[in-house]
Amino acid sequence: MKPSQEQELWMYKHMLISRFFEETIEKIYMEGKSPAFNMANGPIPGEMHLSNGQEPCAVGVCAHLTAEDIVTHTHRPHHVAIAKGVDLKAMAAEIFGKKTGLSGGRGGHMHIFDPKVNFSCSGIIGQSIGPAAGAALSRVMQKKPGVAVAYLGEGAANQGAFHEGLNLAGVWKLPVVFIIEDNSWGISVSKRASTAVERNSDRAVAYGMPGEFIEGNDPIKIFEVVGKAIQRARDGGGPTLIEIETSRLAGHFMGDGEAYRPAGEKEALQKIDPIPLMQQRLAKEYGFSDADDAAIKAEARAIVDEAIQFARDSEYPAPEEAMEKVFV
Amino acid sequence: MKPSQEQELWMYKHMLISRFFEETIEKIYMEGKSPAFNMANGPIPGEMHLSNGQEPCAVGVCAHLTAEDIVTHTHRPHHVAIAKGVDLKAMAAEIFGKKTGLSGGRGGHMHIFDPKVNFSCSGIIGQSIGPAAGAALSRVMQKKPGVAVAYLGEGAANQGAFHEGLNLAGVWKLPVVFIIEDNSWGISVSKRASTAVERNSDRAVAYGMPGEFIEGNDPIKIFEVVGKAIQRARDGGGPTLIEIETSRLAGHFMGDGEAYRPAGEKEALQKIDPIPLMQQRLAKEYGFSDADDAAIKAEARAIVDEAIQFARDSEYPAPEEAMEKVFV
Amino acid sequence: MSQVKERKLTIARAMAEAIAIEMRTDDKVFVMGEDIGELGGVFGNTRGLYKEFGAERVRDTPISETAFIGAAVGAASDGMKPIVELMFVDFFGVCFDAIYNMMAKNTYFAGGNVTVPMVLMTSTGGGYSDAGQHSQCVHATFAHLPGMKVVAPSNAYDAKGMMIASIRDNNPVVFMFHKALQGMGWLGTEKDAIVHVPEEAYEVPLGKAAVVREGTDVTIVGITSGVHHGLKAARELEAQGVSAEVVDLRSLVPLDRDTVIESVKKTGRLIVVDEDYHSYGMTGEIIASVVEAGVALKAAPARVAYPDIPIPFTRPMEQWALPSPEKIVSAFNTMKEI
Amino acid sequence: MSQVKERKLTIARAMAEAIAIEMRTDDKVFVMGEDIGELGGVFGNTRGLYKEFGAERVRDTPISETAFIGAAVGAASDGMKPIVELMFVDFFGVCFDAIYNMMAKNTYFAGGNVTVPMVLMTSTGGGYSDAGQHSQCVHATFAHLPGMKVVAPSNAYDAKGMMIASIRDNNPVVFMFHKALQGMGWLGTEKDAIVHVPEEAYEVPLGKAAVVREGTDVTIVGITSGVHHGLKAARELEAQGVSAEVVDLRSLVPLDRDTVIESVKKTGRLIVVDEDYHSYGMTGEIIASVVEAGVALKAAPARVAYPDIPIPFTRPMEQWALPSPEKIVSAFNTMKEI
Ligand SMILES: Cc1ncc(C[n+]2csc(CCOP(=O)(O)OP(=O)(O)O)c2C)c(N)n1
Ligand SMILES: Cc1ncc(C[n+]2csc(CCOP(=O)(O)OP(=O)(O)O)c2C)c(N)n1
Ligand SMILES: [Mg+2]
Ligand SMILES: [Mg+2]
Repeated sequence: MKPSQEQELWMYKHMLISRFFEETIEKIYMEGKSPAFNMANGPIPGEMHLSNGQEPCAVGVCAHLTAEDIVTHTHRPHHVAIAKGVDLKAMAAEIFGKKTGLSGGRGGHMHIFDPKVNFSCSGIIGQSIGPAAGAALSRVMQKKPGVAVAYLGEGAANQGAFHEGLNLAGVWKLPVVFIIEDNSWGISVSKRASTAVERNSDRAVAYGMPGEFIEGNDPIKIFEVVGKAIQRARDGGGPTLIEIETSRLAGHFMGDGEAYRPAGEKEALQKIDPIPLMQQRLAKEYGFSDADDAAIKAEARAIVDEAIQFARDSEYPAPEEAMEKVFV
Repeated sequence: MKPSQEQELWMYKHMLISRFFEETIEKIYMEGKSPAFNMANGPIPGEMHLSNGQEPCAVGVCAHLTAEDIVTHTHRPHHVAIAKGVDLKAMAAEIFGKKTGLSGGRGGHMHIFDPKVNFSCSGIIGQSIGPAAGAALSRVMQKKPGVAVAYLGEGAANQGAFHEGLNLAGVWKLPVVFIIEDNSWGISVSKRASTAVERNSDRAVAYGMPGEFIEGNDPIKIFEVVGKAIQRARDGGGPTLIEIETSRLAGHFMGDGEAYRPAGEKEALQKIDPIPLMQQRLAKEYGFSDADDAAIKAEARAIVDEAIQFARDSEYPAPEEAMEKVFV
Repeated sequence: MSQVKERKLTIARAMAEAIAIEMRTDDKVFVMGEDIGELGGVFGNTRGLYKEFGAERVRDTPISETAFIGAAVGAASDGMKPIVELMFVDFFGVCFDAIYNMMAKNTYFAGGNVTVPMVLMTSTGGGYSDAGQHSQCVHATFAHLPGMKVVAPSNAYDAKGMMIASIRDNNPVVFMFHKALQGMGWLGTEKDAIVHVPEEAYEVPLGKAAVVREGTDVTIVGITSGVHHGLKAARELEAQGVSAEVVDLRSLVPLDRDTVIESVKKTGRLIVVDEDYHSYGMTGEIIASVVEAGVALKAAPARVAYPDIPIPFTRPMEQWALPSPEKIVSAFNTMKEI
Repeated sequence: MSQVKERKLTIARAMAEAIAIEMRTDDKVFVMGEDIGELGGVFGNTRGLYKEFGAERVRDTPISETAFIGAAVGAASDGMKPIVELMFVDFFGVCFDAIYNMMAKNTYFAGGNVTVPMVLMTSTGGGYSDAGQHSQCVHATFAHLPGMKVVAPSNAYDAKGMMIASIRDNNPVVFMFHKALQGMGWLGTEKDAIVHVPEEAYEVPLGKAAVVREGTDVTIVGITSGVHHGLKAARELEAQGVSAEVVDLRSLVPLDRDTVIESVKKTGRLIVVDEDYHSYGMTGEIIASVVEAGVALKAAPARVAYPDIPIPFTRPMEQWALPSPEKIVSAFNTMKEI
């Protein structure tokens, strides 16, 4: 199952939107945070986990999904939210804590909920899993179409919720696909130091489901392998566990000194940044020209700029609105 | 690694002690509970989980252990406590809630703690695992001998604590052996209905450790397979996961109507009751006579009777002692 | 209500009946939990459902509370109305994140755009020597954390009406039922919890306390078992010539402070009863709520709660530690007048 | 104490120093947790330990809180003295059983024959827009459940002395440190928490509150951030001619009710401040403890606590919801005299 040219362009474009979005957020995040770095300050306060480098995991999977499919994510959700079609203006405004944000500023960057496209996340490690299984169950019970995709980091694969959720999905043969974004780090702790197996996909046997490891942070390979898993889920063939080798090009969160990272690791990863690689592929495969590239980049940048401008221009909610939406 | 005759006799004797203990507890438990069955009444109030049928899991493992080794168990702990050498008088008194009990009556049947032989348990599913891993770690750090054995039911193998604990033991190569007593039921829910794999031992690959399944509820096979695992742990070779096919001859707890059990299942299991099978084996292997059997049974029964008598004769603690031992 | 014919039910049966009624009229409602299927729930509150609705809508789960409660959150947000059972509330520690950080907060995180209409039912309480990991109430542990309603009936009428109201509520509701009130003989039975229950569907509103006995000299506030201790104490106090008012909170969140305050304004005295632990619990909250409202008191308020100790197994210790009518009477008799 | 030379430390450094001192003298002491090794802890409280003691005694763990806290229970019962870190207290929901049903109760279940000498350290608090799953205090959630000591320092001197006392305690101790007091610039820093800390080992006893400012008109009771709000409010009140006494609880369990009661006996007025949620929390407990003791009050007690809402991300909402000196002053000024 190869992606069409259109699909590849869609993937590239969404990788670009995500990357530009993160680069922009990165800059704005630092506003008001120098000379002294204090998370509480600036237009975007709080923790900030960027997804630079992990875009292939977003687009290779979401290329197969429509709005009705369910995606649950983690504390590092922007790239996948973008690929899933979350309203970027409302998401940007949410990250700025504005009234026009997805939740009116209550959730922030770790709590992106957009029911229009069935996207949600949790800041607690492993908690993308149970809700995805439950949404998948809901579709089966309601006899409605739609699969669920739960993303998690490789660090989360050592959390109890992983085991319980995958077993439940396995026993009930739910239409859900589990995607591990293996960026090899859980904050400062390496996969090797925390995980008793080389590949989390090997853990699939423990749940009676197929497991796949995808090397190389390659959107096309991801598209192919995940496509089959999603089709199987749609066809009633049950869940799949997929681990994708990817890379965290930035720190765990902004402000992370990353002294724990082996010398040269980041530089080596920069060299295999999936975005230029995708551009080269498009050029080779479809004769995608520099002009084409400039055009798609301009388009992506305009989308990001518009969203950021919307966020900047929006008003803050009234403080007392904090009391609303606890119960509905 | 075959058991010696002496070891086989030790195993048989402790299976008998356990079985007689449970049969006696079963009777006494019903005192004061008829005509109306009310758990709160009688000399042994509260829940009562009997281990009849699971004796091979106790003796086949504990035959390899000394008092300095650590065992953690579950809500169904009597057989293993007995094989591990927990003071039977103090344990019986505990189950009666007497002052002479292991904890002076504070813990009861689900909370058997005997630090003299490093035995403990928890009534929460899966919570035998972390403490065993930690005790194993403690021995490594203190450079003291001793392995840890964590028991759990097959139902517990779907609890998050299982996954986390086994991964931790795997990453740190701890001297711990995980023993699943697979009696195929978690209260009324069958293993098949709750577990995405046929054999939990297959889950060992997820933790980089060897996994073994032992069929037939056979103390000798258990002795052999577990012996190797314990030796490997003692030798610094890391953890092992072992699932033992066993049988729950009684209800989940006393008072369980067991309507959920397929017709004939219990009768079939009675036919392969490991205790007469062991007796036959001893007869065949060592010419163990009916007189020998009567003697060993009398010995076992005397031990149980003495413990029960001690429990009966002991005094209740003063009510206000409830306030003591919260902090020490 | 006009009673056509007395139809006394246990809380267990009232709960099962309420669930069945809602399952018949709303195909989004389903039940998940351990042993809630063929077995009918360890405490009987799903009895009959499996037979009527089948394994698809009455789902036995693995012993994986984090997974199935998390799944309920996901299903509820996708249009379903799950009722999940946490067999003993004591087990909340293995799955509380799914409860308090997701079930309770997702609606807020989504600015109200996502709802989580689910019921988490769970058993509480001791008294039958089930020891320290199977006898707790932990009312305050749930009620302290925002985003979930927390209710707990003391009789079968309320149980049915509150269960129906809980299922129909658009918010997550924790429905706590006390084992000793459940009407399961094997747990001992509080007979006063077995009352007339109408056959039809009705709601008892969540967040409204009930004055279950009127009086003028002292207000006794309780929930579940505490209400029954309070009522018994009130009868004993009556023999002493003391008129006690008894308030059944019924709901910890929302908390009906007004009803309690009105009552204490009238009586001037307050005793709060709780089988949950003493410190940082419901008793402290009720007393603080009354005094911060500036209610004039005739005596220092008192509490009869579980001491701050793990629940002991042995009968003498456990019975000694539990709240009781005698302790309430004695609290009244030793009240410091001010 | 006579100060030879001022040596101001942050709470983070004071904690790391205390741990290092104990690790040097007692080889049973070790540290486990996420990112507590080379990184030195996300909040800096294990900085330097990895370098001095190595990976064996300063162990980075997988993201498996149930496993490593359970392991700490097992190790502690086997003669070790583990210090484990739960990175944010908000994560307790994934591992609370190991904490409240094992760590806290095993000693009791064993009739005192097993000890669990471990420290669980964990960060609390918000104020820097980390939203609803990374800003909570949940003081009462821990303090409500029996069998564990629960302490929380407001300054570096106490932090060191209480950490040493916690490590040496034969019981499990939950050591809560508030992020905004930690002295990490990136979290904003409460400067008053950075105080002189003697180099040598010393203990600050667990379970003793401190009167950190004397006064005669009102008692302000707080813990961690609440103490600093209280002290600032006291300075503002002084400008109004009001003399406020400020009590730093320091320990939630054991709770030093006597010190609070003595203070309120003197002042006749009580304001309790808590960054934890309002209902069923510390504020209610303190107020109830004072009034049930029959202390004569000049005004109805008041509380300044976090409202019963998930913690919002956006700065305007979060800052509005947090306790503050202004809210305390205003609580005083609107107190209902009785
Ligand atoms: C239960 C829980 N434990 C710890 C954390 C703190 N934490 C946040 S992100 C993170 C690392 C996660 O690693 P991984 O799953 O690989 O995701 P990545 O950050 O690499 O995307 C940790 C430990 C948390 N949020 N939840
Ligand atoms: C976390 C948790 N969930 C549920 C229970 C209730 N419970 C007690 S025993 C049991 C069944 C356990 O099955 P298994 O692990 O196979 O052990 P067995 O009873 O067969 O010995 C259950 C669900 C519990 N004690 N703890
Ligand atoms: Mg990672
Ligand atoms: Mg079983």
